[in-house]
Amino acid sequence: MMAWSTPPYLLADVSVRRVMLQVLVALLPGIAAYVWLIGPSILVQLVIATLAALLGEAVMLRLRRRPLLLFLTDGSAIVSAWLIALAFPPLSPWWLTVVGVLFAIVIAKHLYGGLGQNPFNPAMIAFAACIVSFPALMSQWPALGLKLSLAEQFEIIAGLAPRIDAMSGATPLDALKTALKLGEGAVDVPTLLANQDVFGNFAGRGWEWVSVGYLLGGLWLWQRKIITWQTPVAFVGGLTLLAAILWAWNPQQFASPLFHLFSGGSLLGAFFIVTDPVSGSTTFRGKLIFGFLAGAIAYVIRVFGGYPDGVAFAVLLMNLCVPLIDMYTQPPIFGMKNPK
Amino acid sequence: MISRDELSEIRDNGLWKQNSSLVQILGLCPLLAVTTNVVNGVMLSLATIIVMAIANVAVASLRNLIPHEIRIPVFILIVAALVTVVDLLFNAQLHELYLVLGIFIPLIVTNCIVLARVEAFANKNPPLQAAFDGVFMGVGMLWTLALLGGLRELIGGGTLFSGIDMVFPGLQPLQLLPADYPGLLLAMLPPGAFILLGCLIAWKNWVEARAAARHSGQRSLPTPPAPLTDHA
Amino acid sequence: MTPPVKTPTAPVMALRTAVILLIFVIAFTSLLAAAHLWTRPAIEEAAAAEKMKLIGEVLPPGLYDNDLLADSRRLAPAAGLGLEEESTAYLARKGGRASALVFEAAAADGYAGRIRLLLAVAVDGTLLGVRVTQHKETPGLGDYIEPRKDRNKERPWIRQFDGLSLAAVGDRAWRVRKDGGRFDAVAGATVTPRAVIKAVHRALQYVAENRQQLFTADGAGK
Amino acid sequence: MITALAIMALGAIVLGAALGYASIRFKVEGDPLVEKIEAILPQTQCGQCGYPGCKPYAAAISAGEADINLCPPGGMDGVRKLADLLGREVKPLEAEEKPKQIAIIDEQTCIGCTLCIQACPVDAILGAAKQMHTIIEPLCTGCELCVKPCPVECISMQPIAENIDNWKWKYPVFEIKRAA
Amino acid sequence: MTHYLFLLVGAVLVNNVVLVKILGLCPFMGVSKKLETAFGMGAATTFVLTVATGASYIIDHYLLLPFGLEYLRTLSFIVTIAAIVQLTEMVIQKTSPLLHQVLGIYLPLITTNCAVLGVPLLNIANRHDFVESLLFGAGSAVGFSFVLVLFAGIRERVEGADVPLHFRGAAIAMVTAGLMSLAFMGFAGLDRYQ
Amino acid sequence: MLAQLFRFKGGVKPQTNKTISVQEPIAQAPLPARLFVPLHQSIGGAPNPLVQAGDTVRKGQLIGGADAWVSAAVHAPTSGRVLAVEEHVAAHPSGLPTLSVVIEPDGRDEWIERRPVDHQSLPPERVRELLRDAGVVGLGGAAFPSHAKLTPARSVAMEQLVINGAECEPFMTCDDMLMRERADEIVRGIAIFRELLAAREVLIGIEDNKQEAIAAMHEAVLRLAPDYRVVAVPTRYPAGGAKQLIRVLTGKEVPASRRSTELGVQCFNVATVYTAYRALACGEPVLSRIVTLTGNVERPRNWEVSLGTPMREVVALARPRADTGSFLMGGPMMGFEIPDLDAPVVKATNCIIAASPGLFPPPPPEMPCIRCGACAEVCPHELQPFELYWFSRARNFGKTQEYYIFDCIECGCCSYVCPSHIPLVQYFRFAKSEIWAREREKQAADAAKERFELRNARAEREQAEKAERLARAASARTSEKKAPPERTNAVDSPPAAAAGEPAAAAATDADAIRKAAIAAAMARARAQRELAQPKNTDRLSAEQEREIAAVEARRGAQPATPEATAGAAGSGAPAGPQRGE
Ligand SMILES: Cc1cc2nc3c(=O)[nH]c(=O)nc-3n(C[C@H](O)[C@H](O)[C@H](O)COP(=O)(O)O)c2cc1C
Ligand SMILES: Cc1cc2nc3c(=O)[nH]c(=O)nc-3n(C[C@H](O)[C@H](O)[C@H](O)COP(=O)(O)O)c2cc1C
Ligand SMILES: Cc1cc2nc3c(=O)[nH]c(=O)nc-3n(C[C@H](O)[C@H](O)[C@H](O)COP(=O)(O)O)c2cc1C
Ligand SMILES: Cc1cc2nc3c(=O)[nH]c(=O)nc-3n(C[C@H](O)[C@H](O)[C@H](O)CO)c2cc1C
Ligand code: SF4
Ligand code: SF4
Ligand code: SF4
Ligand code: SF4
Ligand code: FES
Repeated sequence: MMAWSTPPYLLADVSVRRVMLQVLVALLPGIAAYVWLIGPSILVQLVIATLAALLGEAVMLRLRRRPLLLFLTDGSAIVSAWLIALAFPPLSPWWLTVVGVLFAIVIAKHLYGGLGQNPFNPAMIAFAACIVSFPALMSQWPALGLKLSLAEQFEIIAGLAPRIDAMSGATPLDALKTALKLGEGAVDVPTLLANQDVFGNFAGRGWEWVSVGYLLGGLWLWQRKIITWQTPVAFVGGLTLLAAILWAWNPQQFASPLFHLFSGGSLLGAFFIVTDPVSGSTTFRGKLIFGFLAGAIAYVIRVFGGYPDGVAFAVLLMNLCVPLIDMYTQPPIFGMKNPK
Repeated sequence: MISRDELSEIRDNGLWKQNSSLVQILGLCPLLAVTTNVVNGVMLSLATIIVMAIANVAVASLRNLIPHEIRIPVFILIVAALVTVVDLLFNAQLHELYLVLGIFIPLIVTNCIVLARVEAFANKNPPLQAAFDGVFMGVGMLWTLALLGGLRELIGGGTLFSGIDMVFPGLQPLQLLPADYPGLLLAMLPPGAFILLGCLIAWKNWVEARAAARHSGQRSLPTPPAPLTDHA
Repeated sequence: MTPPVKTPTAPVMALRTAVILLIFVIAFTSLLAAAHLWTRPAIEEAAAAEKMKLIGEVLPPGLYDNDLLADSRRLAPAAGLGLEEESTAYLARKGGRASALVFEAAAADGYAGRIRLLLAVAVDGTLLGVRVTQHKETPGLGDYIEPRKDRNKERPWIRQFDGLSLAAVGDRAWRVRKDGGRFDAVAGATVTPRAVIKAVHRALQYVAENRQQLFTADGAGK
Repeated sequence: MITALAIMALGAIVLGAALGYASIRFKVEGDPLVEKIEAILPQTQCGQCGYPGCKPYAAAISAGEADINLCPPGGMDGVRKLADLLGREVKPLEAEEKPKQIAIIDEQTCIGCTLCIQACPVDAILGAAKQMHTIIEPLCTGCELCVKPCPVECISMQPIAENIDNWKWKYPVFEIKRAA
Repeated sequence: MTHYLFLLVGAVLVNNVVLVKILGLCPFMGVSKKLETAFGMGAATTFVLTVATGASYIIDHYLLLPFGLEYLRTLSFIVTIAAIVQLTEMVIQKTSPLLHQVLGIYLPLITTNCAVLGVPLLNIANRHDFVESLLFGAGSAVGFSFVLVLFAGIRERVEGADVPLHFRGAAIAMVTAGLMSLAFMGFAGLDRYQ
Repeated sequence: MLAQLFRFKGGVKPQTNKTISVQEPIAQAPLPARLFVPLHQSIGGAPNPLVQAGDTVRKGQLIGGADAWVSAAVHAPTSGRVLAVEEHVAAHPSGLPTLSVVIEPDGRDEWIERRPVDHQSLPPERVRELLRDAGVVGLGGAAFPSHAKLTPARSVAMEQLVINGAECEPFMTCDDMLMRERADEIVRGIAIFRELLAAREVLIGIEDNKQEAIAAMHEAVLRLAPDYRVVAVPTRYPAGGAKQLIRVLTGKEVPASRRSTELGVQCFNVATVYTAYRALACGEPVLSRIVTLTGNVERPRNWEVSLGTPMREVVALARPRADTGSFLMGGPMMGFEIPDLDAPVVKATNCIIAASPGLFPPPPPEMPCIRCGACAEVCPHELQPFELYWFSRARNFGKTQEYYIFDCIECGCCSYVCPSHIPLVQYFRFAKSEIWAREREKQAADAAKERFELRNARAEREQAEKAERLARAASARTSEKKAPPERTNAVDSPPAAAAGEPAAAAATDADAIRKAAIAAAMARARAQRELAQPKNTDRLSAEQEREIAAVEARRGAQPATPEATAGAAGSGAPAGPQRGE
């Protein structure tokens, strides 16, 4: 008798590993833009995160007595790790990245049984846990124009060099929010955007090009059928719709949809995070609901809430709803659409 | 009166086997809400122990006088009265702590474990047993609260016994981890409380499974709700 | 489970239950009332001590000899205080003469909502001390305004206000250093201190404007 | 003190009266839960649970007197369903779970004493006095109650043989190590 | 008007009773194994909590405060709540067996739900007026039901997951509740106009 | 003849590998030394054996009579002697035996008397009976007795008769060759079915990768029945599934819960039609079928094989290559591994594929589902296979039914595309058979409960009668004022009490018996528990886990092994016969 015993005996040439690999590849344009515009420190973070993820994965697999090699090489932990690294400030101390990654892999992923079984998006759990725990570190983004050599960046990450004040230049979103809050209505968005150096043509010098990189990668994933269009489109729709309404109502106090679309984690979220198949909705209508509400909540948190960006929390909040969404949006099956 | 066996059974149940927090999963609100440090947890537990022990005795003594239809309101009445007394005492003697514990002292009334013990034990047993049950259930709660509080404090800020000065004005908290430990704030917040309690429950399951594997004659491996045979 | 006695009619049952419940209620209410009477003095004392302790943090003990809690007065809501409701102020007297005022104020624009402050101002307009009594700032980030949480135990941030006055510090200096003022702040968390500084500044201005009324013996009435 | 007592007494009278009145006026009998529990029990009527048949056991569970893990024929599956219904924790079965069996009478040895017929709770045994008895296979629930009474020990329990009609597809299991 | 809206949103999401205020956890953990039961419990709690906040406001405002009997708060509130619960149960059982099937078995549990006493006490601590009290009560109850139902949905799904042995059951449920609570922290600050 | 085609959702396009086996025409396979004809070759009731060991039979002689309406007769494939009617391994994934007639051919191949009939002259019921007695069953794979599908629904007029020549399974070419070589017979056979169903329209669906077959059928239709339509359908697995083909040709969707006749459409395989034609027009029952022998063989080809021929001999005709590891019956998507080559060719054997690791690489290890949705994308029934999988795996069968597990046609598309290589179909089959088993158990439990209650009622009645008799006797006694005192002494009770007592005594008596029985049962249960326990608990949990895992693994590797629960439960007994090793 042969090794297999179940039909079908023909299998398409696909695998989880290849899926994850393609996601990693799709992240490359964004990473390239990141390195080009913000600095190579992100590469160090990516390496740290990857190593931490593999370590956490290996330890948990060992403890749970699951095949090590098979799951270490499936690439899912690396995808999570990269997304964490990209979501964290590039000059975070190394241990922050490690804590985040381990939290994601150990608690959010393996306590639920590992690959495919986690109800929450591990990367976003890591982000949320860290911004709640270390709000100061998590909102210290390098000021643009901060020219640091790779060695200096490395030293800061490793904790060898002191963290410098200039590093706490806020991200466009954070800066906008703080400015508006301080101004108490005296400041308006257009002048802000025009005057501060963080803000570029439409969303912040540099950051928008990173977003464009993510957009390209995402489109490629869609073309490769790794992701479907529903969630990203609905996410972007939810975000821009709210942004557009408020912007139209009061352009002095609310930034344009374009700004929101290209700042913060919007596009990384739209193409790589809300699309996480494991923790996201799976039905056609479910994906639309999931994406739309995630986008809307992200906007509300970012504009009215306590955190500079809302994508992570929005995704987690929608993760919570996934079982119910899926349950109530089951598509009609063959022959049940219009029962004659 | 009470036999040694009975006593040790009540003790084991209260402290470990039927531990309110780890096994019965009752009385969670104070368990999670006030355990930002050891001191809060211990003090609230002490209040609960007092209430539970006296309520148990009261109910066990009066159990034959209470008509079935209104037993719940009467039990609650008894518990609520005791809680209010404790509340007044805390207010008078440990005012600062009283402010910290906030509504969780009056909420001992609705602490499920109190009513659960009254219903399930005191209502069916004589006063002495009921008293022991109240005390040991309470101590079972105390050590879990203290443990959880300690963990949260330590992970969250690297200290232990913070707030001790509210109870013993002369004492100072311990700083266990180096002063530049950044502190995983999450542990002090509700999510950390939930997650750490989950880990404690898992720890207890693990201890039990190991004990069961060592002693023969008892199987306590929880039967898997879902198969995991696919990854041998 | 109920013993198989004959079931009584509803009114009888109602009466019976009511009586039994009544007995229990009376018994336990008496218990409570007794406990209440017994603990009341202690509780009032504790509450007063608590208040005094707080006041003691902003008001040096040498500045008064009256019973502050007895010498309280209500302040009307005022924008200068950042308060929309009435608040209580205590007038400190030394030898019968007003020496300082302890009062509440609030900053509406903290990072996460209102920050309530307790201030003590001497008759000459010098700030004796400021304490935060209530806030929702991010733990570990904005909460260094609370001396208990401040990592700088030597000289907690909030003590910077001690001894300042409108006269000594020009209007432009009531800002964090980053904005060109004289106050230090933790980098990356300047929203909170900005709010506190602004509130303190405004409160001092409020005191200056209403000096007359505030420090005269029975100014605003009790 | 007096006002306190008066107010609380007033409350007590109102609530007490309402409760007492309601407890008589709104009394209901019958327990649909027992039926739901009984529907889960396998109806083997074997008494292994310590109750004389499935219904009494169901009543005992419903009254909170019996644990849910006492019925071996129901197996872990049964325990799980009961736990689901009652919202209790799943517990391991109190006894070994056995594969389904039926009784077989050795026709050579049977003396036709009819004792087994009396023991069988579901009338699955056919025979008359002094004649060979047989078990009607489809009716036998495998409760084993007939085994003991037989004076010549001619009844044995045998696992139900697998055939094409009752054959089941197995739970797929893969050896991952092979690839890892 | 917006004030009420913020109060309501605050009670449902931002200061969710279960995940932020940490009240009512025992039913939250106990009755969330199945979606249906979660719906039932949610409905029953919503009813009782709303009635309880109203009743306790009246008791506090018209019976206790005028006579300076604040120390009887806990006692009178909880006894009233217990009686309401028991009455409701009896009435439902008789008049609507269907409703009783749905809600009945949860009603007795509600008496020991901290939220049912905690929310009225918070109402008093926050000096809510009658309408605010009711809104806060109803909002908290809806918040409770909302997270209960979501939690039940997730628990049903996690049921099928390959959770490490010792984490099965209550432990992983706790972790899940923790991660839910983490997600809910995202709402922080949304009620600051309150 | 352009028809408007519809689309069915989903489906996959695996490599078809069909050309290798269509190079040569259909050949007649030689008769083996022994034929093993299973009596049960179709869905439905098992036919009764009509012959005994020692009988001689002639070709076409009825050896198994249909047992019920849904059942089909079985015939001797050649003349010879019946050696035995015994259990023989079946062509079934379980490898379990089934009652079969063993025939030793005498080589003369002597026919019974064949009686061709003209179906037009007979009433439809008679035609259906004839088909049943000729053993005509669906040859498209399901082997459902065809006559049972030939009754039109009463309420709906029959609109379309769909003839399934799609043959979408890779490797398989038996229908293709049949259509190429015997198109005329097929078209004539269609006429029979059309008449029985009174169908308005006939649509013959053939996948567009079989141009020769399309041409042959087209030509035959033009000649014999120009109003039939031969339609080329796009090649996409499973276009040949009845419901998919109906959808493509007519636009109708038939859910699992409804019969296709209720929607005015019915579907038959081309080979079925062909055998029906032979049965009526030539009087020849179904004795053989076309089998594709392909895969890892030297000589792939279609053969006409007598039913009952052991697979071993059939396989030899194709000369399998040395590295062949096993053989599949059916196509690579839906077929199964033949557990034992002694199993005979049956009516459902359309194809035998020699499998080798090179041809069908063993599947990579199963990973957890990542909910990527690829499976749902390709499921032709628009199900959510990953949900079905999740719940099947958790053994939450109620939920699987909520997600329509019984609408799954087990086509295997979902498994084919799954990046986690999950044997989804296997999980679904597992769940389905568990649900069926539960259904059976539930019915048995209900019946047992009923019988138990009947018995109790009877016992009560008897007790009551007995008590009444006793009471009557006692009252008779008490009314007899001058009763002899010895008698009361003998029963040892004062006469006054006697009236009430016996009934109670009888009741307690019955109670006592019951209690004793229960007590005995409990004692036994306890004893068993004690017996079983030491075996179970002196083992470490880790070890136990590993052992269970090992057992499960063994079980998974050999679906043929009868359930080894005993082994898993730790009873220490050998885990049943290790068949198939
Ligand atoms: C605070 C506390 C901690 C405990 N820790 C452990 C422990 O680490 N390991 C252990 O086996 N039992 C522990 N126990 C359990 C008790 O020792 C208990 O008596 C023991 O589990 C009895 O079970 P056994 O009779 O089955 O051994 C602990 C009990 C308490 C109250
Ligand atoms: C989650 C979070 C919480 C924060 N909490 C506070 C806070 O409590 N107080 C504060 O001053 N800033 C807080 N900040 C930082 C502000 O958003 C802002 O970045 C900073 O105050 C302005 O930067 P600066 O101090 O360099 O001017 C927080 C930031 C985050 C992301
Ligand atoms: C996935 C799937 C694929 C099938 N493929 C074919 C096929 O290619 N050709 C065929 O005749 N029947 C095929 N069948 C069987 C048909 O569904 C259906 O049973 C048959 O066409 C009915 O005709 P019959 O009763 O004459 O066999 C397939 C069934 C399934 C479930
Ligand atoms: C399209 C796609 C998006 C993904 N997004 C995430 C993500 O946002 N966060 C994450 O931790 N893993 C992500 N993963 C990886 C993987 O699905 C994830 O680690 C699982 O949740 C682990 O069970 C993604 C994978 C794919 C294919
Ligand atoms: S053990 Fe199970 S099957 Fe046997 S009588 Fe009890 S409930 Fe019925
Ligand atoms: S025959 Fe025996 S084993 Fe079968 S049901 Fe009757 S008593 Fe039970
Ligand atoms: S194709 Fe496989 S991995 Fe993807 S959703 Fe379906 S079962 Fe899961
Ligand atoms: S096997 Fe079933 S679930 Fe899978 S694709 Fe085919 S019909 Fe759909
Ligand atoms: S302790 Fe709060 S609900 Fe149980």
